[in-house]
Amino acid sequence: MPVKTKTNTNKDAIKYYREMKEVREFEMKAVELFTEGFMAGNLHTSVGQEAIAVGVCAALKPADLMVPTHRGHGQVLVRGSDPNLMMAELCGKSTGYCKGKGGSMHLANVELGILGTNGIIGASLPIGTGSALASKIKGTNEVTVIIFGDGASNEGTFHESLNMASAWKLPCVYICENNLYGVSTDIRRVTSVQDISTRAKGYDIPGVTVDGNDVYAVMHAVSTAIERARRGEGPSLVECKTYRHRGHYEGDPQIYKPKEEVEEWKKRDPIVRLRKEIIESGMASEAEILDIEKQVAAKMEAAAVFAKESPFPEAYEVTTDIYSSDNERSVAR
Amino acid sequence: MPVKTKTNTNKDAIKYYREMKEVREFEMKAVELFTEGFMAGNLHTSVGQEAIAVGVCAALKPADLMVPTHRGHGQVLVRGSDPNLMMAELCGKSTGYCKGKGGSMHLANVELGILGTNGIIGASLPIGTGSALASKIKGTNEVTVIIFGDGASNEGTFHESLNMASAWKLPCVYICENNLYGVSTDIRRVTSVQDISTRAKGYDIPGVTVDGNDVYAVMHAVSTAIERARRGEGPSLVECKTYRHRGHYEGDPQIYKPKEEVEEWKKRDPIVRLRKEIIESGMASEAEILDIEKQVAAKMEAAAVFAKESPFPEAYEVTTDIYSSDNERSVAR
Amino acid sequence: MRTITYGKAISEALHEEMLRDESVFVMGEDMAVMGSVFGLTKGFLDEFGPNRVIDTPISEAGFSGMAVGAAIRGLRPVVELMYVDFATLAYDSIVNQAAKIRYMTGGQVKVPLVIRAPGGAGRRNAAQHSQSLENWFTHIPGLKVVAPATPYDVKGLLKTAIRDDDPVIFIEHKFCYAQKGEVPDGEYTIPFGKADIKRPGKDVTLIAYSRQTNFAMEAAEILAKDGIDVEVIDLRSLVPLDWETIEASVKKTHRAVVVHEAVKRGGYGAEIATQIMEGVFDYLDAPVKRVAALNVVIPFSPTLEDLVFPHVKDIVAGVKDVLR
Amino acid sequence: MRTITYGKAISEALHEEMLRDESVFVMGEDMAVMGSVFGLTKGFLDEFGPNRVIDTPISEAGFSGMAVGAAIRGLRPVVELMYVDFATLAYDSIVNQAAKIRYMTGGQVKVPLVIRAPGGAGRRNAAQHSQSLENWFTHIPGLKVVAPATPYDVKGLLKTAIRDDDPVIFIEHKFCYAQKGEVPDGEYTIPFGKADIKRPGKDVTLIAYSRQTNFAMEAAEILAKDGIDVEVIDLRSLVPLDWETIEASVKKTHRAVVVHEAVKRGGYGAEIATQIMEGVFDYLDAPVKRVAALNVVIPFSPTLEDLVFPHVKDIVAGVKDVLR
Ligand SMILES: Cc1ncc(C[n+]2csc(CCOP(=O)(O)OP(=O)(O)O)c2C)c(N)n1
Ligand SMILES: Cc1ncc(C[n+]2csc(CCOP(=O)(O)OP(=O)(O)O)c2C)c(N)n1
Ligand SMILES: [Mg+2]
Ligand SMILES: [Mg+2]
Repeated sequence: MPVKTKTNTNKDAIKYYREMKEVREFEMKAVELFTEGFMAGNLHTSVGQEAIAVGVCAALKPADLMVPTHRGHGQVLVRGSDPNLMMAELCGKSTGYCKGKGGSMHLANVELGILGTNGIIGASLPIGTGSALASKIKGTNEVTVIIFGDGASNEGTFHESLNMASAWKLPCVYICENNLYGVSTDIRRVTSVQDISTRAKGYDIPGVTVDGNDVYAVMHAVSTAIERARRGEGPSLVECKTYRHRGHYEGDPQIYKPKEEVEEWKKRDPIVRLRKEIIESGMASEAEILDIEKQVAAKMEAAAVFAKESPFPEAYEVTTDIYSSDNERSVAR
Repeated sequence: MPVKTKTNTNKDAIKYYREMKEVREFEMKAVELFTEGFMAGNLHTSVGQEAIAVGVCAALKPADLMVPTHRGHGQVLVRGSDPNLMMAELCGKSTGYCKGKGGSMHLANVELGILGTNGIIGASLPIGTGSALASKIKGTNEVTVIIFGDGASNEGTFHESLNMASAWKLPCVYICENNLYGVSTDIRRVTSVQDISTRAKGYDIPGVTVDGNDVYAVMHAVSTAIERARRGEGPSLVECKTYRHRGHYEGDPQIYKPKEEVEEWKKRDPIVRLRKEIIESGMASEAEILDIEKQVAAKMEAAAVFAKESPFPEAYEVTTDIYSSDNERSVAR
Repeated sequence: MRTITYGKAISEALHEEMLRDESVFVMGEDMAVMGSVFGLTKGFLDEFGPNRVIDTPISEAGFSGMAVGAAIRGLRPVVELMYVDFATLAYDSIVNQAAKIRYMTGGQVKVPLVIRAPGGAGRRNAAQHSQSLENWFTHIPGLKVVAPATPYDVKGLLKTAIRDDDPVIFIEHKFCYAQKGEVPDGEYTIPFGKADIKRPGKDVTLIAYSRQTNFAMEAAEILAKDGIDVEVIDLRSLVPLDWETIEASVKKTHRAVVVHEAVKRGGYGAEIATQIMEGVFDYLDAPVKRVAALNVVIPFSPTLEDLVFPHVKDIVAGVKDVLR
Repeated sequence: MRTITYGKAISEALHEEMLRDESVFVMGEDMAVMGSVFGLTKGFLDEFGPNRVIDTPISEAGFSGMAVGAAIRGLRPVVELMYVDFATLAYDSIVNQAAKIRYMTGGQVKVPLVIRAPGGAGRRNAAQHSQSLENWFTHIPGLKVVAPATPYDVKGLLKTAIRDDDPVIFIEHKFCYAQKGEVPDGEYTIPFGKADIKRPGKDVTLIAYSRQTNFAMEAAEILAKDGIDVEVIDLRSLVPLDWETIEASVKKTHRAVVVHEAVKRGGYGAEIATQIMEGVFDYLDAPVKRVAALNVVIPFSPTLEDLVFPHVKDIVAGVKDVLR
């Protein structure tokens, strides 16, 4: 019952709704471009999981840092990135955040403290933990949130990172988006615990599992963890149970998922759910919601147009940005 | 009170004593050869930790397998290896178990199921877990015991191995020799839990901490874990708290250890302790014990002589054993 | 002869070897229920069961090390790394364990392990999913390294790899999976260390492996129209290396070009070029030419990515260069 | 000039840079309380405190990745891998993260990270603690690779590495730590990509780096007695490479030998040899000669280990070879 939590306000609910909807529209627009051949490579959408991106971002302060997953469009967008520049990046255009060099798997917006999505599962954990170490060394009080999947929790870097963060009380929060699968692999078949949050016990840190399709639940759990981290009491592990509606990547027919499971989870779509709550509780009328939806759709349509119309990088760009100094010579031989 | 456990017999106690003493004598002889310049490289002794090697080996059946640590002389010896061939290996002689190619850090005696000590901390865990997987695939019922240090428990391979072994109920036992330090680093400074066995909770497997200087306690805990593994119920984690008396390697002045701690632990020397128990309880007379000690000393002296008198490998050996087929050509270019 | 894809050829090799030898098993991410992300082990789970077709968690260090352990115990694991780029995570198992255990134990054990991994760029998979890393492995004694280009070769070499008692790094090219070629019906294997002269010629020796072999063949066609008779040698296995075939060819042509998709600096092309210089210096009428990728990180943007690694036209230009 | 050891020179460089710039910190196993297993950071913990002198757990993947994160945040981590052989465990952080993040983000970040690691054989440390692995790193665009031989060079280059905004793989040689050499009192740095002609000569160009530079100098002395005038070039940094110095020398001598302790196959020697062939083929009177380690795993036994990697006599023989 999300709307009943105490910090909830009408304004928040509508903001969250808009944000979730933006993520959904952004990604569905990306799927469209992908299908039409404007985008290539691997496209990992987070359709069905949007509440986590929104809940996490709601808990962050401006100076806080984030290391998103490979399924991180939502996280990058909600944190304040420009959908135009994101979509351009996904299309490999020079106007993208990474000049087209990164693409969907390497979206970064460092100005906003988004240290980069990562194509290597499990790599976000030490990088984010290192960011937290940097805060400790600098003596500043920003917190780093590190987002990763259920599958990533089986990488050795999970263990090493959580151990060091706990031993040294680093200001970070580990957020596991448990969507029950790593590609085709049901996490329960390859994992020794039912809830990833159980693993917190192995590091003597708080671990909690929340409904990842409930934006408030995510926001509260992450806020609690961030506050603890900011007080210098060390990291926490927050597991958000959720489900991805679409394939692991675009083109994945998802033969590995039982039909009933898919149906069951589609009923728990976080966007549908919040929409219903808002309207039923009278926080906004359906017309108002429809209006928001129209705005969001237009914004993402504009992003698509921007991306399509942007130029590809010029050829010389292929050899720039390898090194920050002595680039030419270091690339030459 | 080791002698009071129910499976304890006079014969066992004396056997264990002899084995521990053999390990101690073997290693002190190795130190002697090292100091005299007959041995080079890194020599990691287990002086003070002998009860673990003996307790673990006492729990094994003949077909069981073992993956020892880099501090594994004791484990290799007590399992039944010939001290002559071990000492020769430590001296790099052609008569050694590995023809002198491995040395102290790579002792192996595969005939006895000793799959090899390893110079890479944490590498023994997946290798041993893979041995257990092999047993499962083959449908045979031998168990693999994997021994590693407290420091190794902070490597990612610890996490990955325990997770898979638990998820797949593999027949192995993880035995952590917690001697409180990894080289100079007090494990408590870099580890998020007080007892390594706590980590078992993160894998939903049994975890227990025992006095690693009590050969019976080790033997019982490991036996219980092995029985469980053999029944197909999966792995366990057994932590044996102990202390190394000598440097991490020969030559290490141990400046990082508090004097009182060293003194305190020397009092708990597992060999002195069992000797006292045996004599006090009348299981054997001091004369009998002295006789055993003489035998052991002679055996290790003989090993040293054997090693010294053995030839170094012939030059052609440098290029053999790289590949099992097409060796010459694959080495040539 | 029937025509099948490179992917299907891999699949057949795995299937035949699993039928032939009970000690062979496959393991990796998404190998069982999904039948691998490239569909190479579809149906295997039903046929061989979960003990021999293993879906692992995302734990490359762990499961590669486990494969080493299982190999020492006498099984024949065939491990898939979903992309060769993830070898970084399995690297200790490969380099410090698999490659060295036989030697370190003085020959007490064999390590009959195959690590299959697709490499190669061009699929817009960006920096961490597009590398060609074979020269890391040739530099590690104890490993055999194979990089086939065609369906026929990939099948015969994979079967050899599985039967080989040493650790084999078996590099596939993700762009080749869908590519078709003739493969006979019956059983065959191809020995390691035997290069294939894919096209005989007398003017220039063009040495390639993996996907670049196909580009080299196309380049040779184009050059033939200009009257340049190119001999295309597909190395197939990098370790062991078929030096005799290279030597004979260069002695005949006096000119050589080596092409690979890996970054030029520190790549295997330098090894081949140097061996040619060392071995047949007096026969060379021109320096051996390398055609290889730029020394850059692989960009996502399609227009940039296509500038990074050699295409047919680059090989054509390279060959013309050594004829000047 | 005063004379100090290579180890002391490293220690001074770290100390001076930590004093100079608060964003520099050191991290690794046994760096703080013990002051590193080679004693290089003794006293640092007391002076700079536990935030800047960090004892890590044995978690190479984790702490190397953390260093990448801290570098992106603007700090200057100097990480020690106790042996370069353990780079296998930190490999993803180095290869797929540190080297690529700048490019993948389109230049949004810098990664001012130094990874120090001792390499080299001869200390009877056996297969997993004795390797020379620099060519893995030269093959990864985005990394700079440095391998100094002398106290003077190691100090000046380490200071440069720490101030450099790119990830630097800084390979020390464990055999050099105790070796002494002249080092001035005052502050100095040595630029990357500037080879040092350690001995001018006119008959043969002898190119080396790391400990083999010292062997090369000894070999040159011996050869001088036979009337052979060897020019010894110490590369110092492999990436960037000082091609101009090599080129000028070979144009003068017409003969070149490259020496390194790494395994020959797939090593950096092949890269240098090939670049020489590509660049100055017409000047060469003999093929470039490689003097390098056998393609074997490094054995423990002292008598075997000494057969694996080049010693002075092998370099002497190699030089004589190209003069035949
Ligand atoms: C180290 C590594 N191994 C494997 C992959 C291939 N891969 C990409 S996404 C993925 C699944 C990740 O699962 P999870 O962490 O649960 O995240 P999700 O995709 O479910 O969001 C895999 C195996 C990779 N990118 N990196
Ligand atoms: C991967 C790796 N990292 C570091 C080392 C160097 N090293 C050798 S032994 C050791 C300490 C190991 O500590 P622990 O696991 O507690 O075993 P102990 O030596 O105390 O028996 C270290 C850091 C190594 N050999 N391998
Ligand atoms: Mg998942
Ligand atoms: Mg220890």
